[in-house]
Amino acid sequence: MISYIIRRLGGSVIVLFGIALITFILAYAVPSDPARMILGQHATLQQVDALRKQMGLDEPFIQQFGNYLMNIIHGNLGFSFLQNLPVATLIGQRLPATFQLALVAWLMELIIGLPIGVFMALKDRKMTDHVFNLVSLIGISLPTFFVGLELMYWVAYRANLFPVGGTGGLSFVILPGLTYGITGAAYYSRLLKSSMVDVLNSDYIRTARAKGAAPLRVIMGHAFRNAIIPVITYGATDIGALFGGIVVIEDVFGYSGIGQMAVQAINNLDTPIIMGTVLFAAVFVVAFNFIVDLLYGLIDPRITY
Amino acid sequence: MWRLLKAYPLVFLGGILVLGLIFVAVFAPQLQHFNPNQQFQNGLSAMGGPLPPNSTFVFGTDDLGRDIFSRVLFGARVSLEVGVFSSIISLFIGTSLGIISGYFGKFVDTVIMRLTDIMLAFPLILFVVALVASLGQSITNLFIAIGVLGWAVTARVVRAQVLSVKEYEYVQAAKALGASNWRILTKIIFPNIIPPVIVLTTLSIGNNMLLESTHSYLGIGVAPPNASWGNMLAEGQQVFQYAPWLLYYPGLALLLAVLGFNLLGDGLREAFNPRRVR
Amino acid sequence: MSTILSVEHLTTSFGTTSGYVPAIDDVSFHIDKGETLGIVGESGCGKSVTSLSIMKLLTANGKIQSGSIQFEDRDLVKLSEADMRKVRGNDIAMIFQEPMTSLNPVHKIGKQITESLRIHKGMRGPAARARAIELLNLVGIPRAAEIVDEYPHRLSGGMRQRVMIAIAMACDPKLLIADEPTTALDVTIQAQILDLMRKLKAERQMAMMLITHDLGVVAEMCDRVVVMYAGKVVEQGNVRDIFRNPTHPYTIGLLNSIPKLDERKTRLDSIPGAVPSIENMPAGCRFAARCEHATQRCADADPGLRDVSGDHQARCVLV
Amino acid sequence: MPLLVVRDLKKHFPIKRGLIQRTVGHVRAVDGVSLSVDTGETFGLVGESGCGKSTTGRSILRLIEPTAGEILFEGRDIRKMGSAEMRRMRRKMQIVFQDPYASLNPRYTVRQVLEEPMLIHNLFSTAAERKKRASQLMEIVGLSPSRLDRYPHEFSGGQRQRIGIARALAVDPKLIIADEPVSALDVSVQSQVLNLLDDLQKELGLAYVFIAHDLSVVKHISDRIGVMYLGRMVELSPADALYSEPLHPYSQALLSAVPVPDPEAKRDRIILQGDLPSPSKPPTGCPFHPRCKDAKDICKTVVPTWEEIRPDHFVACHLYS
Amino acid sequence: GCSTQPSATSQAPTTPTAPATTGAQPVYGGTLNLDLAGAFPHLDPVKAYDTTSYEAVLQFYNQLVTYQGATNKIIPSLASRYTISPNGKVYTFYLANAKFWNGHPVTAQSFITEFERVLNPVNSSGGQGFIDPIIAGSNAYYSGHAKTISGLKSLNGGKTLQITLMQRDPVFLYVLAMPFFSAVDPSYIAGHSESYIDHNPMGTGPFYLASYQPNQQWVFKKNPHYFQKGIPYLNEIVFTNNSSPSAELLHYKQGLTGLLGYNIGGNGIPSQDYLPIVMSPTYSKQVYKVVQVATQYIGLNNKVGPTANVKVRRALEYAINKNYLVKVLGGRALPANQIIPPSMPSGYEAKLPANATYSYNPALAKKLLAQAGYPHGFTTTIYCDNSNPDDLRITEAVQSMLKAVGVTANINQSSWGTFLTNNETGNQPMFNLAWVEDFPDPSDFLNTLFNSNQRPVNNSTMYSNPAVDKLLNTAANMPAGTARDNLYKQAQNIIMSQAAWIPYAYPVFTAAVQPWLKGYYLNPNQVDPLQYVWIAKH
Ligand SMILES: Nc1ncnc2c1ncn2[C@@H]1O[C@H](COP(=O)(O)OP(=O)(O)OP(=O)(O)O)[C@@H](O)[C@H]1O
Ligand SMILES: Nc1ncnc2c1ncn2[C@@H]1O[C@H](COP(=O)(O)OP(=O)(O)OP(=O)(O)O)[C@@H](O)[C@H]1O
Ligand SMILES: [Mg+2]
Ligand SMILES: [Mg+2]
Repeated sequence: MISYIIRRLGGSVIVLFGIALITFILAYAVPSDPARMILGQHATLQQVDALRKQMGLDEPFIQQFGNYLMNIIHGNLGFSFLQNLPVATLIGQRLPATFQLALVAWLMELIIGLPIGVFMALKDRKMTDHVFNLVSLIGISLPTFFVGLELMYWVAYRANLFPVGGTGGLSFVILPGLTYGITGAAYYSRLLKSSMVDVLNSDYIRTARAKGAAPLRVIMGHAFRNAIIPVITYGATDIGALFGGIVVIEDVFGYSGIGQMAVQAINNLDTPIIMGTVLFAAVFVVAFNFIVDLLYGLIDPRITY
Repeated sequence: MWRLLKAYPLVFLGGILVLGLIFVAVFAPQLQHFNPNQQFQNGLSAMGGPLPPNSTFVFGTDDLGRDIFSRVLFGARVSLEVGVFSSIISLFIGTSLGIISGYFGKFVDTVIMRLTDIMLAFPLILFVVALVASLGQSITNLFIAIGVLGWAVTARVVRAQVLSVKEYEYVQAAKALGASNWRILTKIIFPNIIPPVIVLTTLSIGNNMLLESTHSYLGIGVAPPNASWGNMLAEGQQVFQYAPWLLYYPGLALLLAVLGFNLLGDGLREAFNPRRVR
Repeated sequence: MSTILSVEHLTTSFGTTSGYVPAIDDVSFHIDKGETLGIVGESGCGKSVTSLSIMKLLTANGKIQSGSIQFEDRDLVKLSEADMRKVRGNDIAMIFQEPMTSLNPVHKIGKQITESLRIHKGMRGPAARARAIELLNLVGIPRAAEIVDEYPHRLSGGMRQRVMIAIAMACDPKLLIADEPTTALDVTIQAQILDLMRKLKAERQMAMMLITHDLGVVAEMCDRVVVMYAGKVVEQGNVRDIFRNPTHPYTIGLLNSIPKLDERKTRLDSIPGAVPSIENMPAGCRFAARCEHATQRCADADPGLRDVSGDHQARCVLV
Repeated sequence: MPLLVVRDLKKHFPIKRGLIQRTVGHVRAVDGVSLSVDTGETFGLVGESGCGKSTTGRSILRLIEPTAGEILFEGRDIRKMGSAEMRRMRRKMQIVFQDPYASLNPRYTVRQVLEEPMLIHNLFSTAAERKKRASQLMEIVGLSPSRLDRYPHEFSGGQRQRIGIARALAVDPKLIIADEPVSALDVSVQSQVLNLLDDLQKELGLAYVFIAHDLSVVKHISDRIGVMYLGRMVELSPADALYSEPLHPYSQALLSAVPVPDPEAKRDRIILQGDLPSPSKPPTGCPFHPRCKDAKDICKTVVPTWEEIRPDHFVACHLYS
Repeated sequence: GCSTQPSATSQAPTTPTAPATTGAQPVYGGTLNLDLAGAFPHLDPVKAYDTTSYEAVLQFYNQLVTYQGATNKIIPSLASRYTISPNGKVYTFYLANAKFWNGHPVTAQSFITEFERVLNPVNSSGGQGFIDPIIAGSNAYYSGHAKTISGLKSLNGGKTLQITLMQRDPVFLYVLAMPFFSAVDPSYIAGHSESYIDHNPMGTGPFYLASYQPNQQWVFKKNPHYFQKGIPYLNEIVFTNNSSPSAELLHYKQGLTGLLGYNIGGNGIPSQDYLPIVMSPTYSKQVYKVVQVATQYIGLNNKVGPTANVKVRRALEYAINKNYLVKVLGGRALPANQIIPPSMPSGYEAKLPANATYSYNPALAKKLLAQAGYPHGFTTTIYCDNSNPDDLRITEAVQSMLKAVGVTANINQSSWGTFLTNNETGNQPMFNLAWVEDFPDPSDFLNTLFNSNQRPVNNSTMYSNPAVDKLLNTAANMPAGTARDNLYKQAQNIIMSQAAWIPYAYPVFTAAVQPWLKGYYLNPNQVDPLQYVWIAKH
């Protein structure tokens, strides 16, 4: 177990190094001068040059990358050009909001997706199945921002059920979370359905039924825990997508989380923030995958480390 | 085949939608009412706002006085192009790496799988944005970015498939008969990975069309003035509260197209599923 | 001796693309208290379908089309699903062919053994656990107190099949249906399991329906035998009669095609051809196409089960 | 000179762990197996599941690369052959698999299946010749050539097994390794295939290594039999001798466990306790000692040697030394 | 006057002159909720150089002088009065009796510290160029040769501040009204780090920062000891981060927020919200407008590419339909015909000479292009940035007009930072940009953008004309007045006749103000006057 964790951590470090390298190369290739960006349109060339020197932008690539890595190791993700704060601080400030939203969004996916998946599995190959299939595919096929805007207008503004946008307590995350849930739930329901169908056809389900177990007991007690395993695998990779999706959702709802900051940073090419959020998101995904792997051990006793 | 259609009528729907999309994309110049990029003075209201659907502009105009109907037609081209080309790129990279990884294994496998880990850990949207920002905004760069980043899933699926096919006894049999690696790869392994790859590609075409719209929304989609459904939606969302037609027509078009690919991919998945069709 | 289970004219069909096709057709047999009935036949002849029909555990596309299954004083075919659940695992228990996949991989052994106790006897907590350990001891599992807390994947195939038997034994069933319980096991392990089953049956006066395609197993374990071919019972009777005096050409062919340890023959007898598929069954005797004695008469009409002697019947015009 | 001689064959699968796939142990799937097969002879290999029968068979063909040992085919060590030479050698040694469903490519017609070996080895220059040979092969294995253009799924298990045999015959081999060719078949069909193998041997002078776990089948078809346990050969003798006088306690137990299809037969069964141990940590000494009723102290520590107790009858057991 | 009334749907925006006092008595108290697009980038006056930061900095800090109401007129602020020596070089400010929130008094040193901070290279202040090399000794201080700024003197025990300039500077008071030159507490500055100060202001202003949740909420509370008696009226202003224009509009419609002002779009009402507001009978009545002192233009490269040819540039002037562009902007602009906007107090030409006047005439444009040697047009690139969705729309419209005269222009849209980086190379063939005043004087346009010594950074069209340079250099040090104005007019006429730019619009600031929010006005140079607004009982 311990050695497994150490091995995984080793792998994660390699992954993160790769990500840091790629982001750095990208940022390096971006045709934009941070010094000019900080100083703005009206600054003189002399000022800009002075700042470039001060920021070490005239050093060779390897040296800059080395500095960047050293800084990362010390927990320093750089300094935002436009917000005059360390990127780590900025991410830290917005982390709770994003975390809250991510959690709700993910739960929404599950709350919508899993029951539909179970239902579809029980009605395998019937008319209702086609209908659910179609509906869930429509969910998958909708752009997130489209759903978000429509929900914002109809549910929040017209029906006045939730705050229209902005950041705050739980009521502010329901609608953005729901947006993500609607567009993402279908993946879960479809996955759960197919794994559930497989499980329901398996021998041990027949064993359970031969014991006289009632359908509910068979599904919840025997089938669900087995069927959920591939769903969890997907859930782990979905976290990467979740982060990407949240970027858009936060922007649509004016929710001040890391995603919104990333979008603004992208529009302004505030590269330290872009790099910082990418790296942070990667750490998040890697960490989450790690947790999921450990979780497997709890759900599926066949897995040992 | 007929049985499949009967069991999965939705595949039909998917096929029709995809064919419709291809038709519109190919014949856009013949179907257009106006030049899609032309800005009409009479296409804007007195206030400077877009016009709702009317007899001249059947889908209305956008906020630059352009004919939405014609733009939706041409948008089909761009969206399809982005979807197809980016999928082909990721298909190519993913399949090659997946085969290499799965068939040769060992060190190469470890390296490639680490690489897919890296790709999967990236928040794709941010990454495409960064890539396009550094390459410059153009449709080519967009599908390169989406394609180059989207291969990881394909690679994993292909690798898994290769690994399982490799263990089939008929592969062992071919080996026992003295078939070369190359023969086994091309004659046995490759035909076996085609079905899942076709399914994945079909699904990813739809997905990439959606991604394009998201990137347009974030301002790094297809370069103006050319219309894609994505950038039309992105423009439309700015004014949707008073000019919803800007959102609804391209939105509906995109929905139908992506739905078409998803239904088709889904149907093909069932068709190729050995458990179902025996 | 009184009959515990009596299957009469049972026909079970499956919905396929070409409509409902009977997998077993007009099957009748009975099992007496404390008796072991063997059902033999080639793959696909309907052995499992028969047993699943009795348990009413057919998949969604299968249904019992006619006939009755009299268990003690009830007709299982007419029983509601809720009442049927009270029978399953309680009065009739079943063990399956695949010990590797028949146990739920995510639940501990103990939990799986006690589940039917919870369902039928409301037994839980330490009492149930004690009972589970007792059952494990009964089926000859060493270190039972530890094994209750193990997951199935830690056990070998033989151990798992023992666990399956323990599960079946949990509620002291009156009838045990064992569907090829040893086919997936090695001979040495098979010997262990068969030994165990024989012992348990003797101790508990339990009736048993043993499905197998291995005539050796039948010879060792059963009191009476039903031979099935292509969804029909082709011969049934006392185990001695069947082996001493096989009557149906299929039974004869079957017996002659097994290589035997104690004789050195250069050439085996074999039945030519293959079993017809359930979608296109011949109208008359289903074995006619492979039978060396077949005449036009055989192809025209099913001869029906005919008495050979006492309780020995065969479905053949030669009788 | 025997056609095939295997000396001290070993195959250890590494158990790999971790980032750099470090080897943390080995599965000793085959751990020192020696045997020989003469032209036209059938050598039977029996043993319980997981004892290394298939691994032995595949190692002989170099489908998996053996860890150690010599494999002499017609006097030449095939482990020393280069890939081109090995490819040519493969014409002479073929394999038939257990699973009739998995061993045929579902995408190929039977014709393609049968012509593939001819194409690989450039056996015929024209399509017509290949076609003729394919029909001929179908007839040899008792199938109608008219069904050449069907797909494998349109055949029954026994018929598929015949196609598998026909494929092996396509290159005119001298030796066929049959890895449980009848285990998946019903008795009535099983006897058809066994008879076919018998006939082919007589007609074509083939040698077989016949792998099975069913003693009665092995005994029926084999001239000599090797009994494997946990990666090792524990007994090797002519078929009749093994049945009439098994020497190794394991062979005795194995024989006694076979159900006899006779309700009145007398049975004095040796029921072995416990299961087969894992080949990744085999017991010390004699691998069978934890289950052996006659185990002595020496069995726990010293590996018994391979000795010829009777003429042509080998055994590895302390009871006989 | 009545000009601060919401202008109805009239096309021509009015220029407001005085704060609205519209009869009704101001009411004290209440909380004003406002949406804020993103966060305040800076709260330190040294660093604040954008409208969003100004919104806060102007509530937290005061300068020596400020603009009066909605006008361009400079009036005293923290200086209760000031004098200027006859040679225009020595300014003497007599400071009002004001205190920082921490109770420390405002002294001459409060300003000297701030000037030093602006000139300190470490702070990279955008204000440096406005006083260096203007104030005596500024450059010596900036380059580290002097420990103090010789031109700044604290007199009269700190109650008087004397500033000596190197030369006469007619725009210096405007400069002093910029937030860069606010009073700061020297001891507070000495005691805290730069980044702390940037997030924890300590000023004299009408509101202080009571609390903030990073990136979410900023609560401004009334300064009860504000040196100007009687204001502010509001108890509290709460800014909530909300960057979604759609949500901002809906919040306003729900009455949750008091106004859609500077803090949201940086330009007033966000462009995507503007049409929904003016098209609604209810909300259109709540719109305020003022013409900015700013000009939007298409820059044409005067040095490289086809546009280096003056004939080509003149041809292109005829190709652009400015009325259509104003329409694309939804009417939030006036069509432009020259560089200086009409909202500039001086320098605007009511009637340009014929050779500097262009009207929309694509046929003529084509003819001129043919004459210039491009009968089939040419291919070029227009650069624009993505900070405002209007930029792309305008550029697309220009692209289509250029297409109509045979010129194929590809659009290169990039982030603001990238755009500027490209822009300052002086190699962009064409670009869409706006110049917004730092202060209302023609020198801020003509000298900054067309003097050849400003190439390539501000003068990024690479315009270079010795005659113009001479006019601009002469005017720079002249006393304000007609003579000086005339020099600027002459310079502009030459520049326009050479078609260095295609000025196409003078942008209009817009704000939507709830009917219950009173006292609001728009000053073209400043931001929302939150200290003057009050909430009427409703
Ligand atoms: N769910 C099902 N749907 C359709 N046909 C079925 C189904 N289950 C069984 N059958 C068919 O019914 C027939 C009898 O099957 P059954 O499983 O009873 O055979 P069996 O005698 O148990 O064979 P085996 O020895 O292989 O277990 C077969 O032809 C089979 O194809
Ligand atoms: N590729 C492999 N990697 C690791 N271990 C293997 C591999 N192949 C086989 N083994 C192990 O080697 C041992 C012998 O396997 P093998 O397949 O030779 O047994 P067998 O006697 O053929 O069994 P069966 O009767 O089940 O076919 C088993 O424990 C198996 O798990
Ligand atoms: Mg069965
Ligand atoms: Mg094997």
